Amino acid sequence: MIITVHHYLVLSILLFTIGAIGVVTRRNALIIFMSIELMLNAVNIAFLAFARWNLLIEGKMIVLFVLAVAAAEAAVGLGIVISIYRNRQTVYVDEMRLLKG
Amino acid sequence: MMILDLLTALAKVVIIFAMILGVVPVLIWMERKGAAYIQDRRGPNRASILGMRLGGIVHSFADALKLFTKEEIAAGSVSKPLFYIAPMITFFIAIVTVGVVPFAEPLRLFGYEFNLQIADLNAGLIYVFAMSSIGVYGLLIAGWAASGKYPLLGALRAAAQMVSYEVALGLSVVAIFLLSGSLRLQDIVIQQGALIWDWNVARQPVAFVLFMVALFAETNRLPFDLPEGESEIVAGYHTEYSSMRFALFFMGEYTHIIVGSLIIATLFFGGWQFPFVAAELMRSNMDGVIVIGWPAAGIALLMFGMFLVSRFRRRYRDLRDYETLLFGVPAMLFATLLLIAWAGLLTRGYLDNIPAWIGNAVVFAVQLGTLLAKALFFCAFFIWVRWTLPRFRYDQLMNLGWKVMIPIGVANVVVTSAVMVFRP
Amino acid sequence: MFEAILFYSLAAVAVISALLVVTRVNPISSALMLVVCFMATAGVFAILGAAFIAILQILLYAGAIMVLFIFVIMLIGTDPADLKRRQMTFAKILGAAAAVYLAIVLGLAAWRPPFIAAPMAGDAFLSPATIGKQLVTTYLLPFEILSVLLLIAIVGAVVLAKKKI
Amino acid sequence: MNWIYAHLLTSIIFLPLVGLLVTLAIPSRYEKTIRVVSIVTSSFVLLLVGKLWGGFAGSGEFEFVEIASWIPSVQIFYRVGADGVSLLLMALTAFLVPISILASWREINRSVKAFHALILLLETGMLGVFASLDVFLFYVFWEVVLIPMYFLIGMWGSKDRIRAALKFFIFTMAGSVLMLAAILYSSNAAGGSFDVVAWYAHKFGLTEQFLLFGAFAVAFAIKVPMVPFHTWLPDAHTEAPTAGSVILAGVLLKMGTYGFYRFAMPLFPMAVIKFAPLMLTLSVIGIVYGGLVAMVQPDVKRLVAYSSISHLGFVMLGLFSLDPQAVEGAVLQMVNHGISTGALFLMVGMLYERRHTRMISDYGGVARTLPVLTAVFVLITFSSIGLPGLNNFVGEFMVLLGSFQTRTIYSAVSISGVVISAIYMLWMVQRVFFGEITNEENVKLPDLRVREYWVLAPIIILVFAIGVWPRPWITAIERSSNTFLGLTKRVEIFSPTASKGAENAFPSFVRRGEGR
Amino acid sequence: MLDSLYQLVSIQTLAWLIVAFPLAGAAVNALIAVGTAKREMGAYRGVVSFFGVFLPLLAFAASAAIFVTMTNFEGVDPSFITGSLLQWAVTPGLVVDIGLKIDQLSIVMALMVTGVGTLIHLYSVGYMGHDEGYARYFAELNLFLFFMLVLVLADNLILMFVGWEGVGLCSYLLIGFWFEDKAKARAGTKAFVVNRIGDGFFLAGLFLVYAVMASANAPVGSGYFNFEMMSRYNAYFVPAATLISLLLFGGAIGKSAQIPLYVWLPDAMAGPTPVSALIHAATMVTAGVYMVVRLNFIFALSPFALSVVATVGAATALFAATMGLTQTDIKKILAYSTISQLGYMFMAAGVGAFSAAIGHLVTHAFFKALLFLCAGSVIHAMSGEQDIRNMGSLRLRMPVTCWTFVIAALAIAGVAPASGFFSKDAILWQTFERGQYGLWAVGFIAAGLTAFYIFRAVGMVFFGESNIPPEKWKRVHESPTSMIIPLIILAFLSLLGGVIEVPKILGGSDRLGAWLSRLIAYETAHAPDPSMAAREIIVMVITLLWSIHFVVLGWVIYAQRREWPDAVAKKISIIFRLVANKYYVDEIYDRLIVRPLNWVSTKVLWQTLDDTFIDGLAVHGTARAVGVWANIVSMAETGVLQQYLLYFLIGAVVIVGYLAL
Repeated sequence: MIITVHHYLVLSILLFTIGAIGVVTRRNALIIFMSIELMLNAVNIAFLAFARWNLLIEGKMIVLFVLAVAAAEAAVGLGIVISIYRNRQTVYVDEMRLLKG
Repeated sequence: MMILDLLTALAKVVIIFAMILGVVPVLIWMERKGAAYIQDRRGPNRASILGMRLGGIVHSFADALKLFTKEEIAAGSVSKPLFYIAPMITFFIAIVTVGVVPFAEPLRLFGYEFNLQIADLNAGLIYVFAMSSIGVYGLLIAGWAASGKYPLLGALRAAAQMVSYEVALGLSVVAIFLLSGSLRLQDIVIQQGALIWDWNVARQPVAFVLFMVALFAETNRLPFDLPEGESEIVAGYHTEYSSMRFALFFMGEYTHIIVGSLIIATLFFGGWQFPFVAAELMRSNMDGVIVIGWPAAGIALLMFGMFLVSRFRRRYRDLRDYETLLFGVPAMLFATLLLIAWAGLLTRGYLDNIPAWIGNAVVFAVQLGTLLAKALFFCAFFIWVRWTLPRFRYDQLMNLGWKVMIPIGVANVVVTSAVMVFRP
Repeated sequence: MFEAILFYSLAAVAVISALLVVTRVNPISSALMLVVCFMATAGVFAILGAAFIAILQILLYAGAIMVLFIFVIMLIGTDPADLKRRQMTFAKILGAAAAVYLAIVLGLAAWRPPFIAAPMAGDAFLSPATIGKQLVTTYLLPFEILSVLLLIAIVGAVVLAKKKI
Repeated sequence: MNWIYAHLLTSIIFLPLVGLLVTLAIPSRYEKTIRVVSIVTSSFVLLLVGKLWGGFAGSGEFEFVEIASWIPSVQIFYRVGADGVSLLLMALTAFLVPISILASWREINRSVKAFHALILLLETGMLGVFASLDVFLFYVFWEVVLIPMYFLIGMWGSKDRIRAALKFFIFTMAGSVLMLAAILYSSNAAGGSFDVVAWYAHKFGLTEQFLLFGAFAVAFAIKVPMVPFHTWLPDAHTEAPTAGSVILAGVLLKMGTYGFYRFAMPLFPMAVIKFAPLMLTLSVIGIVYGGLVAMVQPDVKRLVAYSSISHLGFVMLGLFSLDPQAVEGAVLQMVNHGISTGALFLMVGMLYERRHTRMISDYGGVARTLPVLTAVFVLITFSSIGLPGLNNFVGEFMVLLGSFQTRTIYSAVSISGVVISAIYMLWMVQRVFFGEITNEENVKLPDLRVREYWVLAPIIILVFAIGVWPRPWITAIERSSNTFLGLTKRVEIFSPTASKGAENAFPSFVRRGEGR
Repeated sequence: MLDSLYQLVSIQTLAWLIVAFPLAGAAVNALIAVGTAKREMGAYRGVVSFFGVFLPLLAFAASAAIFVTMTNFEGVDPSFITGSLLQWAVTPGLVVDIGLKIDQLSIVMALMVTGVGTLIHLYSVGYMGHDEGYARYFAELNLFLFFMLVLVLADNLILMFVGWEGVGLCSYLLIGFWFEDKAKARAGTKAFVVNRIGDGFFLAGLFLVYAVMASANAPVGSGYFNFEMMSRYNAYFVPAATLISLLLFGGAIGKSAQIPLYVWLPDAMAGPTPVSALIHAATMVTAGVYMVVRLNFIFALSPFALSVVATVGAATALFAATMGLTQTDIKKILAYSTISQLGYMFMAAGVGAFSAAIGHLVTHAFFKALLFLCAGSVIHAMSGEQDIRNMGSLRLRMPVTCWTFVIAALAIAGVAPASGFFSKDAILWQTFERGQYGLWAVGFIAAGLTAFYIFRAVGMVFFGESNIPPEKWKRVHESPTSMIIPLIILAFLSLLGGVIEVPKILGGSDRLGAWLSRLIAYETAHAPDPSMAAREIIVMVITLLWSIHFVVLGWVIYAQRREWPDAVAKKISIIFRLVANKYYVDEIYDRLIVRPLNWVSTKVLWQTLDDTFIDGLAVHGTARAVGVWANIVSMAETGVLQQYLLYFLIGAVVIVGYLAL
């Protein structure tokens, strides 16, 4: 039973969907962040799978950049969550309605 | 063919882990002995097996025995699963880092190559760096699981400290692979060569200091002792732990020290490179090496035995007094045996055409020996530092980490790269 | 054969831990589950021949980001009372259903017949040296932009976290 | 100096910019020096334009052409050149700017530096518009003019200035956006280049011509302003400061007609044939409608604004009747309107400076206290009505005469415009200047100061000069308007106007014998 | 003496001088006016009056010199054209050169204009003596003379048009001379606007002339508007002749105050009396007649146009005469009489008797100027009183004014020896002779009415008992000499003026007809046939008796029996009130034209169309629409993060779903 690129794609889709569900359903901002990290990881898997099957270095490069961006995003995101928590004592997304249109 | 590989891999793992776990009690002994001598007292000498105190080493076995037999206490509010996993993680992370350390050049016996390095990753250095960054989890989870104030504080302090010093560690590591041009530790060692002034410590003194300090922080050794901080937060993260789990923490810490020293040795002190005698040189004139090496070892052993015997005194009037004799005399006997054998072989001319595999084996042994010697030296250094420097205050810790170490690290990287570019 | 086993085990670990991340009530446990998931994905990366990326993944995600998360969770503290309050509004269900539908469609699209094994990977592909070289030649611009991005992130985080500026 | 002579046009266009930089350099509290600098720069520009006129050979083609590559990748070149019409309009600009600066000597005392900087920037924009041969460059200058004008109205206007400035800006901007689309389309249709001469040579397709002409026409119609798009003008004028009004009326409106003259009509001759009746009806409506509405305006400036709609209706009538006299008359009328309406605005400004109101009802019997101003005002009123012997008559007469030959009905109706203009101007003069002094503020108004003499004197001289001896002005236009007509009438199929090829065919309805 | 003059200056430059002198006078006086705008006149008054009077005198002398030289040219056509001073507008199709044409007609007009002008200038020295706008008055009067001479002497239509409008301008300035008074200023504007309407038609006529000349492919270089060229190419004018002449006649109506556009003349009396005398009696108003006579070769081409001119003339004559009957303001009476006399001239021109029209024009200038000046001196004496009802028996205090007024009245009434008799009779006879009996009848009645209303004025003002309040009666005195001299000269002219036109039948040689015969092509084609001689005598006698009858009637009623007219008025009160209010023509115009025009342009054009539709709807409407739409869209922004993500996800699903299908 040989492993093909599709296995990896399916794995990536699965992880991505779980992440998406997490993002949509959960109310806690941190959980949402984690789900987003999960989705990013799923994407990385897909990238590397394609990179591996087409022997292209570009896949790896992009994954590198995704990692960096994820790190930056996490840092700033957590900063925001902390400051919101400090002002509103809540981390639940549906209680943060300040920016209503 | 697959099975052979599997077996060799297994063998390597077993040998190296055995070595490490073997050294841990010695280290505990050295710690206690060292601390004692620094504080001008004798150190452990009570525990004895059949009157043999072995200079106090038996004491560490006693400790181990104590810890294993103690009762496992877990507080009520503790979240059980995390509480159990935490010590395992710390110990596991500490042990796993050694997989990348190259103990010696690959040994070629009977056409089959045996490399005493578990995983020759081509990104070895980053692996070390990665493992050190995961090390934090153990402490974090331990602190959190204990769900008390002190453990939580300990955990937070540990996390903050580890994260900030990790950056400094990384930067110093960057300076090194700028020079060596490769991340494989084996390459780094080979590239350092035998001559001392080629070693990285000479070429990258700043990186060495940075790495050293960062490593202290990683292992939570004394100057950076805040997570445990006995005087303030009652043993920090592992206050709630008892017996076996505590032992795991304890062993994890010491393994981390040993592996840390091994890595310092490989990165900065030329790993298994015997100072001034390159491996090729040794292999090529193997006969000379043996001709000189063999008697030297014999004489050393002889001298050690005589030293032991001379220390014989009848103070306790029981078995313990005879310990020195018990070891000293056989040492002297064996030494003389060695010397006689050497003389005989030499006269019969067997030594002038030594078969290759012996050469290799001897070189292998020498390299392994040099590496272990260097590692032990650094362990001593750890211990020495532990019992001399006072603990940092938290803000001092942070300032040192962020405002001193990192800028110096960056500067170092910049300078090295500049130098490399303008004076290839 | 060996590789298949490894892949399936790691995939299983990843998916299960992902599910746990999403379903666990206590943020700490979901954070730890996420670390496990990252480890598993790192393993998958290693299988895919990207050793350097795998280690980086461990270093970055597990080592740095998750530490931050746990740090923040510990700071914020999980108040057991509102852990229990979980209600499913219609919008959330709709969202979940949409996500599932998306997964199915993509999955079907991905699972197309030409199943071919992975081609032999040359050493150039595997070693981090090529990544390094690429990073500084063809991808110099994104690399520089990335550094600026990270700087901004640092400054942002500092500003956000400071109490009074 | 010989560099300037060699690149005369460029130096003329960018000299105000130099002045601008100098004014910016001077710290803003030296108001006097700033004013002097801007006056000196603009009058020096006038001198240079004089030199330009001197060296102008009056040939049909563009003269003083200068080409320099600007954005070679997209084939956009800095192409500048002048023919008779642009020369005249540049002269008008160079003439009006120093006068308007001089006129706003006392009126503008808030942020003087910004004011003079904007005026000079405006002058560069205007000169650039009239001299640029590269359509893209034309568009750039077209936009450059917009911004300073917006600020002039926005910052120094009277109470409702923001709305008016905004309306002016958005109106013109909407038009120019359409034009930009057309420019881009036709540039790649004409092989990528933006050179107007190349465009003239290029044969545009039939539907292409209609659409492109439509786009250009809307943009320029807004600027002219032709009737449906004119509502911005009265607001802009009532709110603009004197200098702003003078330049707005004097030059900015001419950019619309110049646009038709240079781009919209010669480029798309077939479209001109098709749209001529529409444009002519609009201009005739403009004449009559502008006049009638002007009659009932309570505010002097709005009255003069509507009058300029009516006067420019004449210009458009002249342009679109495609008759040599009419076109030359139209071009001359552009200049005349600039002079007489500019003068009217100046004097209304002077009245405003004294009484701070523009409502006609507030005035009455002012002639007693301001005899000299009244005299000049009456003179300029008669010039703008088109009294023979003064400047507007020449233009109006030629336009009506020429358009009578080719488009008789339109011309006949436009004659009523002449009568209506007499009605509203004289009625306004009578209500403002003559009659008893109704309210007491009018009693003690100071008469014209020396500075104001210097503002009005050149205009009065010019009014008589053109009125009595228009020949030098017409010879300048003659050949370039012939080339314009040559371009606009190059149609393959038979066009209703050019019957026996005679330059000015006999008006159809008169030839009773031959039957229409 | 003349040839010594010609050594000094050629006849062309002399012609230019006629025009140059008044211009110089105007310029000097204007400078003085501006100079002393605020300060007291003082010494300048003398300088102004010197230039004001002396320069027109010089112009008169120059034109007299030219006239004399022309008279002793036997047989050869003495008319000549001065070279063009400058080419006004040279475009390929339009060559207009500014030059003067001195021929029989224009020299007669020039003589009349400068002669009467000088006298009136002399008169106004006295009349306007104490007015502070003295310099400005003389500047404008001289400017008027300049423009009138340009009009009369122009050698092409464009230059004539320049003069035409220039004269309109000066009449505007002079009528509104005392601009402080709102009514006077409004009268000035009204005059100019009505003239301008007439000019509109004139312009249209001009363009048609241009069209005709262009199509007649006359050599491009030559002046299309030149009278010479036009007369040479008048064959081409045949198709458009009617329209051109009607349009030009429209211009004439505007300028010479005929039926539809006469309303401005009565209001023009607001100006100072010498102005009315000069402009609204002698010169400007006659410009229309001059133009018609000058272009007689075009009018002749279309009999229809001529009949229109004649009928309009006759109608105006009768209409104005009736209105003259009921006027109480002395100047208004004279205004209406001018309108009716102009009607006569146009009737004459209409029937083809162009020389008779000119004849009447000249004589009318003399006695109408005299009438106005006498009225002026009466008003001057009565310190501004213009209503004849509170005047009377002024003959005691102002004998010269009275008798000169009577002589002028006799002339206008057409009593035997006075010039009016000959010129009016010539017109009536020519009309009768050419078979226009209807017109003759109208003319005949109008002549009677004229006699009646003029002597009504004589009776009310000079004879009968005086109803002047005592304190004013004390100050009534004869006008100063500077005003008396022109009256006396004009009185002579009114009496002897007829000599130029004594018809052949009475042994005269009809000098004027002969003099103008070369120009009037039409008349030569229509030689008087001898058989009609007897009838002419009878007609002449009947008209004479008819006029004398009305003279006596008028004088008797208004001198002695003042109560009769009131009685008559009461009986036919409706008609009387109708006529007294000038048939409400002004009110009708106001109601029919001015007010609706105002209403349309305010309500319809400005408020509704401009403000609400274009501005409100199109411009601000779109702005508001954008605002409304923006609010609607912002509703979707709830602030809840999850919903945004939901939208995002649904979007993704839709796209993927679409792609997957």
